[in-house]
Amino acid sequence: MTVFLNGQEREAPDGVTVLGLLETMDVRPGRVAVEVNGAVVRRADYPRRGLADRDRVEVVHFVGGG
Amino acid sequence: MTVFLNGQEREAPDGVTVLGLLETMDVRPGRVAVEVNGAVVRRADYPRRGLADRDRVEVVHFVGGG
Amino acid sequence: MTVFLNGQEREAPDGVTVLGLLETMDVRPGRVAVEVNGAVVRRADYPRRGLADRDRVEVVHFVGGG
Amino acid sequence: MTVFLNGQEREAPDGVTVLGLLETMDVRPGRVAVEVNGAVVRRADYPRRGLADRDRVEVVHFVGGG
Amino acid sequence: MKSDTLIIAGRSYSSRLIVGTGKYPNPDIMRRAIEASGAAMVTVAVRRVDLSRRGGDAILDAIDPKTVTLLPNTAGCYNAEDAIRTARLAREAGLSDLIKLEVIGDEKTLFPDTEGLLQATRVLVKEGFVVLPYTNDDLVVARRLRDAGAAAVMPLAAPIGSGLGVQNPATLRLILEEIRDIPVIVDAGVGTASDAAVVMEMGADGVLMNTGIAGASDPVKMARAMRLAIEAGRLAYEAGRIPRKPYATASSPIDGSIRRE
Amino acid sequence: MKSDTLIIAGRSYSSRLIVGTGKYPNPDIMRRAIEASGAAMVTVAVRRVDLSRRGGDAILDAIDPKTVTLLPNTAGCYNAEDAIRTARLAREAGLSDLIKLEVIGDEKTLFPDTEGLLQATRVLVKEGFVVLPYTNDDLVVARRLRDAGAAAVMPLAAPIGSGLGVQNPATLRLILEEIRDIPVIVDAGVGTASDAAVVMEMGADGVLMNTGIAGASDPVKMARAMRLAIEAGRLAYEAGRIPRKPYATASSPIDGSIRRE
Amino acid sequence: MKSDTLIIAGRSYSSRLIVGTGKYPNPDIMRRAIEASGAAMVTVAVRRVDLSRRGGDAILDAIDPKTVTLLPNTAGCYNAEDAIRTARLAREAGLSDLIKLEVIGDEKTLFPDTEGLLQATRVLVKEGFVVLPYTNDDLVVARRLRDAGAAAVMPLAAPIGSGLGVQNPATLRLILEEIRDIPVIVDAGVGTASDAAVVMEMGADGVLMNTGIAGASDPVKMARAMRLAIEAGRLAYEAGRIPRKPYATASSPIDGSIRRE
Amino acid sequence: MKSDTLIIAGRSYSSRLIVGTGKYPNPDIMRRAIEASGAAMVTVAVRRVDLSRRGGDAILDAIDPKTVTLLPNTAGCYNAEDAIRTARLAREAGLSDLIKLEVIGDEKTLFPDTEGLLQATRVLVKEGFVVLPYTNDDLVVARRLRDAGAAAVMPLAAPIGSGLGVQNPATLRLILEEIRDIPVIVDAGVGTASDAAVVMEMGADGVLMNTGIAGASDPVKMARAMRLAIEAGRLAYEAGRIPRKPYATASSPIDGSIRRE
Repeated sequence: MTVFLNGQEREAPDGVTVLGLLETMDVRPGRVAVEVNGAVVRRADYPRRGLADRDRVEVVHFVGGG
Repeated sequence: MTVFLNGQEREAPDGVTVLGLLETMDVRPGRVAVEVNGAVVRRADYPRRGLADRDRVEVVHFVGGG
Repeated sequence: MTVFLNGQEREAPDGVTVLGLLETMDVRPGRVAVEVNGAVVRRADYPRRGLADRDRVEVVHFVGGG
Repeated sequence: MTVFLNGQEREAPDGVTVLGLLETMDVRPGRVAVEVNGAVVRRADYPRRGLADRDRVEVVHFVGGG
Repeated sequence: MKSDTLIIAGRSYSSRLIVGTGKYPNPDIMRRAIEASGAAMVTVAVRRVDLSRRGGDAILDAIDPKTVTLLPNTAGCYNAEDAIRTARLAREAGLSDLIKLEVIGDEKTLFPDTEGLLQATRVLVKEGFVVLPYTNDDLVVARRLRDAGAAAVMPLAAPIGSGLGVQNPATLRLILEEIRDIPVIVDAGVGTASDAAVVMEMGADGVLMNTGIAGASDPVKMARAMRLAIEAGRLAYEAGRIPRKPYATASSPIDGSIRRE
Repeated sequence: MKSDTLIIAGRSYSSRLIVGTGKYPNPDIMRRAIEASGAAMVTVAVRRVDLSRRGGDAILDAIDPKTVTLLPNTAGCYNAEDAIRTARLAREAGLSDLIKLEVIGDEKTLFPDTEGLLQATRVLVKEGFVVLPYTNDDLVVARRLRDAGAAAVMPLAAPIGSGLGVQNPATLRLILEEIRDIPVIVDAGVGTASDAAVVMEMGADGVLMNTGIAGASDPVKMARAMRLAIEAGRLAYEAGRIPRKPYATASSPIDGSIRRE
Repeated sequence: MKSDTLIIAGRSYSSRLIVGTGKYPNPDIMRRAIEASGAAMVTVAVRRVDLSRRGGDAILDAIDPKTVTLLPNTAGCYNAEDAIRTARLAREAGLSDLIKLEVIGDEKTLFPDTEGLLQATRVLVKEGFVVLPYTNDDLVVARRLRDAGAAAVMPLAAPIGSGLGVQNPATLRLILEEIRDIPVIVDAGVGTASDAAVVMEMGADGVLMNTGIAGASDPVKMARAMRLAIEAGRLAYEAGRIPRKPYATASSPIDGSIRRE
Repeated sequence: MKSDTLIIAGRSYSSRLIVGTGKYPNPDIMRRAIEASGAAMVTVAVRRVDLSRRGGDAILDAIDPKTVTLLPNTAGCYNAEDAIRTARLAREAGLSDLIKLEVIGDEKTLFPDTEGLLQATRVLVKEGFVVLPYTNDDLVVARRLRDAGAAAVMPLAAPIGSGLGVQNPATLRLILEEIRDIPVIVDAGVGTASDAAVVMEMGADGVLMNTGIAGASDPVKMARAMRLAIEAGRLAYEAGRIPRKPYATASSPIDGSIRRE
């Protein structure tokens, strides 16, 4: 299936979870926040929140800013 | 009947028109604007616009201002 | 004889020295400076610098200032 | 003989007057002022004021300025 | 002369100065001050007829609406609804769709409530008014007023009646850079002639003032001063001033002066 | 009209604006700018006749000393002696005892050497000159120039040609408070119309400028702007401006406006 | 020491200075500058993880959230909706409900969109956020933000990164007079130490800055300068400055000096 | 630390702040304020011993000349002669050749008489004094003082005791650019901490003040504020501030923020 990850189209295994997606990205889950289709996903839900085809996923973290 | 003219309670003949009310006030109709219950009354309508008991009537004109 | 001490006329013993004058004023010599007729008298000279009639003597010290 | 005219060395006929010098320069006397050796020469004196060897002559006029 | 023409909603006015009619010592001084100001447009307020004092149409006795254009205001309105009602009454009392829109947000400073101002502007533009909103120096608000259909934006220089002159030239300049399709008229805070000149030199299209003239010791003379200052400021803007430099530049020639050797 | 009259050494001039004649793009623009400025007095510099370029009395071809009074300056002089010699030559070349006295103390800023200025003033006053000294904003020096017999004091607003406007209003105000028997003419640093108005509103008797006009993109238009600004500033000074207040004061009546109940 | 404590939403911070983490030459200089600044709270931005550059959690490697409080911002959001989404993500990524709320209305000036800001504040306060809104110097908006439940108001001194210092002291002063129950923290525009001191002397509760430190030639030294300036400004505010006077007052005694007779 | 060291005539002082000893509520507050200021040099005035009040050497009871250097002044002298006499007496009363030279030219403003100041400087330098002249912001005079052998120049920021802060940054900057071989110490007119920081950021070597501290509601707290402000200003000067820009520059990254599509 296809998800839109940070605005870019990506292939992902069917039924992958948020945690699964983060792992394929080499991202440490403890330092990011995730939004699926405009709604925040709580960190505790990453292992069980499954993604569907064409979901829009945003993975953000803190960077330097003023 | 009673009307509220510029915020003050006033006795007025039953069924008086806007024009009639202005005349009792010695006000020249050409230089004022009139609102009844929050809606402007066009000048041409003064002779035929009748007032009802407890109507709120505002009669305003131009004064010096910046 | 008469000396003008800080602008005021004063009686002083004939031939009094600067040191003598300071002593009559209860002034500690170590913290003042003295001018006689417009010329500074060095501290070491106080005991031997005699005054003459109508000499103008200024005795100054440090006060708070900006 | 030699005069220093506005800082430049110049040959001039022996005994030339200020007026004569101005004429050789094509300068209208009415619009200039002349100084010889640091002293102003009045306009009326131009015809009779003779110059001597090595005199320093300044001829000035008005120009635009603020 | 082009320098003096102010165009609002397609109509030309022969002066860049708009003056108020409040707070003059008496109607005669007001009339003479307006004349001396050269203003082609004057503001008036809308107020309840005073029923205890019969007659009293003083302002229209003193001002002939055939010679100057009346610009009614909504002064004293503290929310969009009151301002809208007042604007509608003003249109009925007057002769045109012009309205100087004020929605005030604070009693002490008379600063605008820009949320209410935008709201009222949107309503009144739809109703066909030529809306001239009194606003602050907020560029984002100015742009929204323009986009909402305002016929001009009228940022303040300083609080109404304060006489402080332009308090924030930087923000005013940003508005003047951005709003180019409708006039920017500086409204409020001008205290003296140079304040008006400064505003015009920045490229403002006009100035609206009341207290600066009416409250002067000699209002008629100050009115004339303001007229000249606005012309002077506009001409200077058009003439292109010299750049500012930290050091001097001689105005007389460097060479050829008399020096001891 | 009284507002426009400047009196120096007992003689009246019909304008409070004195303009320089340096740095114009060409003589025609200069002539038209002077006319547009309304100036009754113009400054000129004294320089050696250029022997290589025959003729070239341009300044007196462009300006008719019958219609405007010439005010020669000692620009370029860096000590009292040079300034005194230049003043004497100027008197001989010209028609009057007027001299704008400059003794410059620094090449980069053209700030005056006030020690030399006082010295030269004392000498020239004794020789019957009407001395108009270009000085800085030092109150103590201004008073000494006055006491030495100067016919006016001419403090700078900012460096010559800098266009910065009044850099220190406080010190200029002190001079204007103190020097009341002879004119105070602000000389140098005016960059645009409002700068001139500001100076006049502070109570200055006149303004002398050159670069602000000559260096503008359109000198003739700027000359007119300056003329109007000086009139405006003087009128505002005479009219008595409103006081500055930190808060607002309504210009429309407080009571009688339309409000929701 | 009381002078140094800033209280936001009931929690005390040991410094009145909040610093940003953007634009430093490198993480080491950032870390040393933050330390030199003494800040107890630092801002961070929320951005998409860069999928092409694995790792790269630089900011949390350089800053230990146990020693300083992180204040995430919504920089880059041009409408209420984006700001709200960003705030929610920030809360999830971070450890607290603190959010520095920015709703930008203009790209060139980064001035706030106050309509959107009010809207987002109302939503986020209901969701339990501690909202610190970046706003302009509009008193009416400041009051509404307070009334909407903001934990502080953070008016700008000047455009973000401009280094211009307080552009309109009068309007800032009005906000400081009016908003007394929650902190007023000046956010943006501080260019150098004295700018920060000026703000504190006016009675501001704190200052937030980024570019002023990060962009200095020596950020660590400037961080220390800012820390001292904020302490100095606060102490001066508390100490009660002398009144301004137009004339002098001697600091040494008038009488008893040596004078020629 | 180098930032804090002021060198005058080859001798190092551990603070860039010099404070006066006049006008404190009482000697104890003065002592504590001086301590809080960190000053290494304090000014004192020279006055006639009061013959009617025996004793009364208050100033030397309160200040220990072993811990701070005394800098006697010639305050109250209105001509070179009085100032020279006072300086000679001060040297005899004190322990060093240091003299803060004042020759006052005007009672209301206490502005210096620069002619007299130059004259007295020349005499005293020849007699071996370390002359620190209080002068105005006249670049030409500052250079002559330097050339006459002054150990520093001490231009005013504003009138003594006025608390107005730097009135003319442009002229002060010119002096700081020009006088590089001896210290420039700003003397007089500093009203609050930010005024001191501003001066130091311009590159001044030190600040001398009295009323700003002694006249504050809490002199000890203000003394500490001034100390920090001077350190802050100096550090900011050394750290190299960011340039001023008319528009904004984002401090958070432009890309990667959350946006509606």
